[in-house]
Amino acid sequence: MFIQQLVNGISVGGIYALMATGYALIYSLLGFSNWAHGDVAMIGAYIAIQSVLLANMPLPFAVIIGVAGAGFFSFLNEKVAYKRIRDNNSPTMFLMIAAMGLSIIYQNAALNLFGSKFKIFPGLSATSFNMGNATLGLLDVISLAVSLASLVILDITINHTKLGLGIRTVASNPYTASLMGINIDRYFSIVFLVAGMYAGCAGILLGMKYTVYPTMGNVALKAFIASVLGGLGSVRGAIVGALIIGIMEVMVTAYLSSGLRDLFTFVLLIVILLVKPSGLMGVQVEDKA
Amino acid sequence: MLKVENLSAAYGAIKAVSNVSIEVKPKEIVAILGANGAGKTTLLKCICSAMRKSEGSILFEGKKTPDKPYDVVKLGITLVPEGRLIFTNLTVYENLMAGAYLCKDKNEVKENLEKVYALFPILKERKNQYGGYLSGGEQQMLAIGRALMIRPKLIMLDEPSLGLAPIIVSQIFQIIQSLQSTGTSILLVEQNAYKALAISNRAYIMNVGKIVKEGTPEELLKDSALLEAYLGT
Amino acid sequence: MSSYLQGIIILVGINLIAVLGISILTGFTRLFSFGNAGFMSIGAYVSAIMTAKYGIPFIPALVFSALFAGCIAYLLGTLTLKLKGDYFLITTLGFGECVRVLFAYMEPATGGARGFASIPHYTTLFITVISVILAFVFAWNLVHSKTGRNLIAVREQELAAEMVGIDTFSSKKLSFVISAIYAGWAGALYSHNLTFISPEMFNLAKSSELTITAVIGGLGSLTGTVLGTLLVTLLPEVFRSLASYRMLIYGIAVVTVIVFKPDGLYGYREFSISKVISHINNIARKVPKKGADANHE
Amino acid sequence: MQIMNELLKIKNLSKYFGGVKAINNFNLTIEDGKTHGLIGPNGAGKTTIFNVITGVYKPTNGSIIFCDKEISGMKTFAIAREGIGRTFQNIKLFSYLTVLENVIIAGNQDITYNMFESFIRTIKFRKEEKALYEKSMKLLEFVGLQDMSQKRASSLPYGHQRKLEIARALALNPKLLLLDEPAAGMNQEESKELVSFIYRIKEEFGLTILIIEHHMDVITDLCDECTVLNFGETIAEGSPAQIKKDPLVIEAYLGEEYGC
Amino acid sequence: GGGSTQQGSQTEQNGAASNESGDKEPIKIGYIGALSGETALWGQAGLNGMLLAEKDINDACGILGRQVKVISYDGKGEPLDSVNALNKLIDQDKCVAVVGTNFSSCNIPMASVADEKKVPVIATAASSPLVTVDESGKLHPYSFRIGFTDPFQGRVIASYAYKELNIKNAAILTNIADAYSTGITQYLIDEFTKLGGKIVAHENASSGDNDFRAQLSKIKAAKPEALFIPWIYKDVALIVKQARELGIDCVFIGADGWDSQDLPKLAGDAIEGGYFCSRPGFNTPEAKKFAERYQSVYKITPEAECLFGYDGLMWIKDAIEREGAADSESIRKGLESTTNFTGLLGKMSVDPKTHDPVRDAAIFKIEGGQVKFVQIYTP
Ligand SMILES: Nc1ncnc2c1ncn2[C@@H]1O[C@H](COP(=O)(O)OP(=O)(O)OP(=O)(O)O)[C@@H](O)[C@H]1O
Ligand SMILES: Nc1ncnc2c1ncn2[C@@H]1O[C@H](COP(=O)(O)OP(=O)(O)OP(=O)(O)O)[C@@H](O)[C@H]1O
Ligand SMILES: CC(C)C[C@H](N)C(=O)O
Ligand SMILES: [Mg+2]
Ligand SMILES: [Mg+2]
Repeated sequence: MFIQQLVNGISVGGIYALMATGYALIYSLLGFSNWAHGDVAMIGAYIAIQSVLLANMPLPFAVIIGVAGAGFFSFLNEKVAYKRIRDNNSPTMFLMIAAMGLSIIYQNAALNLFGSKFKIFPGLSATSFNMGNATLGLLDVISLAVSLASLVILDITINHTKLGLGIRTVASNPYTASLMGINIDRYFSIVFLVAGMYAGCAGILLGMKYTVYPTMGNVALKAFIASVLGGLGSVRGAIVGALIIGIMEVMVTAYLSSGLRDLFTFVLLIVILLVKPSGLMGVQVEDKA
Repeated sequence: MLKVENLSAAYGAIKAVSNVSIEVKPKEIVAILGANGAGKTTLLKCICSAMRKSEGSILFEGKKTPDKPYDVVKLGITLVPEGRLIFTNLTVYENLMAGAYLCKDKNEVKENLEKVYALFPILKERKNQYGGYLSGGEQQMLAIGRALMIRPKLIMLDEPSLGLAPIIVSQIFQIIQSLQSTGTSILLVEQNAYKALAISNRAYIMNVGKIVKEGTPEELLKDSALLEAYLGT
Repeated sequence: MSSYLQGIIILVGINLIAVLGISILTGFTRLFSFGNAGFMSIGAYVSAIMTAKYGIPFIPALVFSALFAGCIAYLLGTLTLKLKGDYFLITTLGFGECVRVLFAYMEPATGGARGFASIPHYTTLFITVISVILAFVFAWNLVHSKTGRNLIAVREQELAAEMVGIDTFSSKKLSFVISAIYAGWAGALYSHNLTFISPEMFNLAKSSELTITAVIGGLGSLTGTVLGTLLVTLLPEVFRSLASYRMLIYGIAVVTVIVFKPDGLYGYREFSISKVISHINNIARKVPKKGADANHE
Repeated sequence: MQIMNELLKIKNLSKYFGGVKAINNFNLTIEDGKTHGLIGPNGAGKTTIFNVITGVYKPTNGSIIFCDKEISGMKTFAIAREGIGRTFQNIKLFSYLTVLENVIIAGNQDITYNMFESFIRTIKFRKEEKALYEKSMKLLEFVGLQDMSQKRASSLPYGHQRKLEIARALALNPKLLLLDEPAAGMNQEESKELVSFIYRIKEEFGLTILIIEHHMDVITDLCDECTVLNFGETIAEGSPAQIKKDPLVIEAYLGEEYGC
Repeated sequence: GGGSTQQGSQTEQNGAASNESGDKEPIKIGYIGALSGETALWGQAGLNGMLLAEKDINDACGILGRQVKVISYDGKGEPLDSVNALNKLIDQDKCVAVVGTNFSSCNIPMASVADEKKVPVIATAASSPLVTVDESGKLHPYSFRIGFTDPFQGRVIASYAYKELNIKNAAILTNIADAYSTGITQYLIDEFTKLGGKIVAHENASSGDNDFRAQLSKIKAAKPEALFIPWIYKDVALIVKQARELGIDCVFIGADGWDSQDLPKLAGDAIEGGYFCSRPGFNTPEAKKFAERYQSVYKITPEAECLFGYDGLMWIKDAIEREGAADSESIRKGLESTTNFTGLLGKMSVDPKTHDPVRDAAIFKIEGGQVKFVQIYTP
């Protein structure tokens, strides 16, 4: 049973991790919590599932369209809302509020457009592997693999390429970055596009594993918690945080109390933050006096 | 090379620069002098499109400058901004590499990096430290070093000597002169009027948003009333 | 007055008290909390239990429950206010969720997830109006005094604030406690207005709604807060018959205000009658002048 | 007590950041009423000393005694309340507030009314608020910013922002004022004005001053004593005139130009 | 989806208005439901059903010669919004009776408002006993319900499982964040253990959870013969799928939260062989015909909730006609004295002491991807 619960935990964590990747990417760039991230994921899932249901598209195509669509909407968020807020020189928290607004818009637009019915991807049988006395779902393996792969790709891109350096300068101070000749608008667009595509991936996998519905993006809250735990802005931290939260939740449910699961999770979070105020892997360069 | 004509700019209702015309010719060092709040910084910001002008035109090599700072920089204009503006959460090395962002030639970047390290050995020592943890003067050196990572046609320096130890200040002025000798034009804003005049070919004196006097250092230094009035003696 | 109208006024009043708390916390101290719905629920449950189960009169229960929420905030703040930005935010969010889980869990005392019914209906229009006036005047006088200036200093530049002798940690804690007291107060009024509460009512969405309202009204402005609350509470009411498009409109409104009115409806300044009068006077003075000019021509 | 005129005494102070020894075994005594200069190359550790004195950083080692009281380890705000005011090398104003509000906030320590009194607006409240307003305006007048009292602090030019920082520090009624490069970004004339201005505030407020500055003329005109720092250690001490002749100082800091 | 039904309802209303023949004021009846949000599916269905009833009544010359007008507001499925909507319906629109909602959490606070304003409210699927009777056992005189209660449902499924399905050891997974789920759980456990059964595992989860494998793994270890899942169908689909994935092969049993056409579609094979209790639904010939009509008007498959909407208004009509007056007080009296009112959902009488309807529960089984009616069952 312990092994099974561990597998369960990793699988739950894997989903959180996938969501957290794109989320952490945006945080690392703009320093704000993109509360619309989960809803972009939801949009991606809907685009994919509608392509299958309405247009009878083969699944792989639908997935590609869904991922691209999510990227597009994320890009749109940047162009329509976030960019203007930055140009206004508003405090970064306004970005977060705008994201909440966007989240409300997306959820309700989805409700009106697609109805409140829950949808499932057709023709997807729950393939799972038996390992001794534990079972592991195929989708779990995929989501974990995708998030680990994305971790490696992002890690290399951000820390070891010129593109990554550009992104980090824009993150650090867009004005100065533009004085270095860096086309900040393009970088913002790229990052939102990529983050949106990650969200799309997460959304589609989530939809395949569970169901597609307008408020499915709310799992992103867990991604938020995971990235805080791992250290905001650190993609690596976000993934580690996600796995910790996933395993923790499952273990508390299994061995302590299913009712008080969230209580334990948050107490753990607070304890970790008290010991490490910027998360497990976060760095905070403070204003020098 | 750079021609600013009848430029005006304002922060909301406050007019910071009005009707300013200046020119920088190739390979020239031009100084802009003036008291606190004269509008010098504002002028430089307008030139690199970091701030919107309300009137006037800015021509670089005969063409109007684009209105995004990053496009202006691509023309070969670099600004060492007031207040250093280094990337605090990037390391010293990364800050310098960011300065070389437009430079495609890897060898040239390497060369420039060595050059900057040679000029400011402390930066080499601290290359893996976060920019934000440098001392004020070290940050200033980093800001200047970052600008030296590429070879622009025109470099604009906004009070480069600010917060530097006297020995480094002298060095900065030497660096500026050596830049000139490699063919770069320089637009220099400085509080240290005498030092600035000593190395510049021409100078403008600004007061309350306007150019009040233009001339060669010799001419300006002769006019003691003028110096008294605007720069203090 | 129709009781529907009365109900709406009471609702605006209750929301206003909770949002004023957020305004002090976020608008004047720049701290974010996603746990204020949690404090509301503490106020709501404590006062409901006191009155319904122990027969304690309303006013003492109201005062006690608000202060109790404040005490919890004091303890929580002592632990977590050292954290910065989103790290603090997440602890408040976690707190809110924990409170919800706990109230659902403490079945015998709170009725659990099924909710707490048969709470006496004590929240009258009169009590609400008095509460709002008290809450507003207190907030106003707080903000326009030494304490308020300390909070603003923390908002603007923490290090500089420390350097002029302001105990930023205590200031933040004070701000947090006051916002919790306001939330608890609003919560208690809420429970005695609705006569039924359940943990689900005080979820994250409620907390974020409070913050959104404060931001829309305008940070750093109490009058802006009033304006924002009126708008956010009344708009959905006006659009009630639009059903499913209602929340869509709300979301669009939020984004529009944030993007096009970055300071909110009335940020960083206060509405004052005298300013309006002088403004009108200015216009009035200009108009005849124009007329006079026209005559000359 | 004869030690009373030792206002600040720093003993064996060290501050390390990982491998960087920003201050190493530093000693300093400032007597009441004196102006003490702190100079040295960039990165020598001057600002770090200010940060340690004001409690922004905890010292790795050593003690700081202010008015006979050990202050190392105390919180920043408490140290400020003991009577140490400071300005910042990288200006840190309450930039969104007006010039006047910046000063008023710093004057908050004068105020003795409690929250309840402010709630019911007692006479005491009104009196103290009025006194604070007047004091702040007077300070602004003193630094010459009275005409800009309603302007947003961030819209002032650099030099004026520095003056505002000084006014704000003064509003705290400090005994010791720490100035971190107050003349940075000022021209010669303005530096001169600054010197006479600092003399005036010293007089008026009976201050002791510790000043970091790279403008040697400011140091020469102002300081009674001077400490030169390099790599976190004192390399020379004495009057400005003595220091300027010190070959070590010339080599490390001043350069030949100054060596007269 | 939601959009098209919205339009449908508007045309219905317009039709009703133009149909107006008599010079008398129409009788205004309110409706509150979640017209937006996650459960809008049910809220909309209830409204649609009620609008069909409105049309039928008005086409047949109204009630006592007066037309009926249905006024609906969105209650978002949230207590506060529902109370506001109720106030608005009573104070502004002068409705004499109100139908809705399907959530206990909304109807409990609405009950006191109804009492205060003396306007009867008929809850649809809200199943907590507290909707009609307060904690001290006092009746809310103006609060009625048309569906059945948690204790009743709990008793039904417990006894059906124990007696008919012969289950002795059962497990429960409860949604502790939900009144409905915790309510049923409590009565279910009481009844099941009273009958002699044993609850071998009782696990909790919360709404919003997507993953139940931690709980299910524990349940699996307890080897139950049946798993009670008193949840709403969306979560049920996830739970049963994950349970089967983990190799739990016992029978699943639920309550009226399962009653949606969507459940077999969402849950697929995993739910095969599952049982739940609910109202009789579309199993009478009348209800079947109604379903066809509904489908042709609204172009969506009907949810059983629409029957509540239809019957709700018809029940009010019945009460008015029996009392001969269309004021709130008469309606209240009429509703309270209902015996053998026959609607689409079958016969129903009201227990005047609790205002709970005395009606039969139906047992359904999911077979071959279809919800199959099994039998009427009374414990
Ligand atoms: N962000 C701003 N908002 C409003 N006014 C501003 C702002 N920045 C500068 N100003 C005003 O514009 C005028 C010109 O300022 P500017 O910074 O260009 O002067 P400067 O010559 O560079 O001065 P300094 O030598 O102090 O750097 C000043 O009067 C200043 O008060
Ligand atoms: N928080 C920190 N973390 C790591 N290193 C630091 C930190 N703060 C300062 N340093 C280092 O300590 C040294 C001393 O810095 P300090 O700011 O005290 O110099 P300074 O004497 O004030 O120089 P300047 O004249 O340039 O302002 C510098 O080399 C700096 O890089
Ligand atoms: C729709 C139903 C599942 C609602 C449930 N009967 C309740 O009382 O809340
Ligand atoms: Mg300037
Ligand atoms: Mg320094």
